[in-house]
Amino acid sequence: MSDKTISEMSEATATETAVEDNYETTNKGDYKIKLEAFEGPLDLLLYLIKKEEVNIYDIPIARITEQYLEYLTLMEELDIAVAGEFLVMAATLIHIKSRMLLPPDPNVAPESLEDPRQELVERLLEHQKYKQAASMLYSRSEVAQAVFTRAQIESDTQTPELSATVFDLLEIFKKVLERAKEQAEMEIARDEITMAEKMEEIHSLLKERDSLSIRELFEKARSKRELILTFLAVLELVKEAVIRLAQSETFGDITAFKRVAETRPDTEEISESGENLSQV
Amino acid sequence: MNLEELKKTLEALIFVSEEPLTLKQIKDILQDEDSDHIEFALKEFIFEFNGRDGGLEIRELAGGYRMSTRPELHETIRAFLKTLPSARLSLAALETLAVIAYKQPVTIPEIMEIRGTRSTSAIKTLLDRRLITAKGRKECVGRPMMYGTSKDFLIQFGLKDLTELPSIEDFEDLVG
Amino acid sequence: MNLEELKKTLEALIFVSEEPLTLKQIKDILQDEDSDHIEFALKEFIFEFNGRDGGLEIRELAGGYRMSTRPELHETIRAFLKTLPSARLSLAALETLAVIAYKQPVTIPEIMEIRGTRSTSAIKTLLDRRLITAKGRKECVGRPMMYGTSKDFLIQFGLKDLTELPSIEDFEDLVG
Repeated sequence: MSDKTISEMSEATATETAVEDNYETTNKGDYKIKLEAFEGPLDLLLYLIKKEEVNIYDIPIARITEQYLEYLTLMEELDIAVAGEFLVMAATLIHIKSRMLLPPDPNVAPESLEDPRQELVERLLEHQKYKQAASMLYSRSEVAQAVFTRAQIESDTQTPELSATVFDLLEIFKKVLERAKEQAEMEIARDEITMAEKMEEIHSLLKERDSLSIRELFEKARSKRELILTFLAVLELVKEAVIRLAQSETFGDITAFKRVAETRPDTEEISESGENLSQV
Repeated sequence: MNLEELKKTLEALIFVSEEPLTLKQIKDILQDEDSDHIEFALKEFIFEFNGRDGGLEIRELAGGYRMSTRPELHETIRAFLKTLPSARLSLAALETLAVIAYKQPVTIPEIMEIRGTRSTSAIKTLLDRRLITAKGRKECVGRPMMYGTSKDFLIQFGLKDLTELPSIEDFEDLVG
Repeated sequence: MNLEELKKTLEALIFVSEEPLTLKQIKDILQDEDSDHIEFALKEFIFEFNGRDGGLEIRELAGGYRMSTRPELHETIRAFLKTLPSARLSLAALETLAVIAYKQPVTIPEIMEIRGTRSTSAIKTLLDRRLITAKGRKECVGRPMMYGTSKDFLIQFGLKDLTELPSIEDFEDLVG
């Protein structure tokens, strides 16, 4: 991979690229941009290894751990949210460091001793490979973008294939569901009536006839909101002594009467509290 | 630009141009080139390109130059165009297909309920394209026909079976 | 069809096809022609067409053949079409794409493991750009979706097929 390609790449995605240069800057703003640039803990570690010019196969774990933790502190000072994976890596580094400090087990032959850094080094090398591969893909796409295909011709419009993917289907399905929800909300909004209107409605209904079934009133409500409004309007009318409510039997239908009308003697009068209404 | 470079450039420009490419357009792009030089190169390029007797030719059309296939090959080309999958699905059809894929088996009234619009012509398109198929009748008033996706749907979308359809949860992982 | 007619037909078909034209498509259209004869004519046609050193060339791409302009002419053509190169993928998206290209079919947790970080927004970008596609579900707990590269990936990165990608092991020596 040529250096040119990689440097072009950093230019192209400057804010996201783990930087190679000028880390010694003292400007906090610059620091912030660059620290946010680390894609993850592996990126940060690779940067530190490169900066300290240490051998990836023989990482001075104490030094690198110290530097790593310094960067995390710096990130916190700069109010950069430190993602969980950075902390997991910090714990891993500290664990490796402590294992390195332990004296080697005298019962194990020196050549079969496992290096505590082994697993981390493998992950770093693997990660590094994919960074190189990304760089290769980048240069390939640059070349591929330099060639052009013919303009649209007449036959094209007749031939386009079914180009939707399963992910498009899912996106479309989600949009349909959202639209259905919005539509339902809009319908409720359109029907919105005020409590005054509801009271007026009950009032005028009682002008036409002497009594009114409360259940009938509730059944007319087309939304939860209207149901509540109906309930409140009835209570308000009771309070204002415009109507009175009567129930012929417990759990039976409640009827509203105009105040002027005669109370039938055999019905139990319900007080204005409306407590019994909750049983309707 | 030497003559050969100029001819190459003309070939590429005529190829990518949406409309027949006019001499004026060519001169505008190649401002640094001598006008006579361009005209000479263009003549020579067309003479050579058409002289190859290949499948394509440069034709003068509507005051410009266009690359197109030779008329004697049109029968084969028409036959080829017919083998390509037919027209792209409209958004209405795609929406209907999405609802059917995720809600199957589902009836036309149920689809209407979700989409908020009539879907009958979209359903006809999907049936014609064999992307959906009837899945029996629903045991309710009117016993409406239920629809689901077909085997062709799976093939077309590269799915082994319906469980491979990405779910809303799969997607939540992605945005989360 | 004699060889010359066949070559002419191939030129016209490759030109007309919107997507890279595969050998299978060619053989399906030219059913009456001998398969070897077609392959021979195709090779000869490409050799001759590209040998002209004109402004166009035939390239093998995504399992088929496509006619396009020569890369060295890109500046003039871009100036003429007034197009901008499509937005570059971020480094995060490119790295994620690299992992998917080499490890496919691969799940999101597996990608995370290699990159050491969450890659969900990068995956969303790659799906939106149609560079990756669903490749079924992994038969393990939770049956997570698996991802792989698409045909558009091959086209946009100028690849004949996936085997044209350099081996991931080749990058190892560059480290350290």
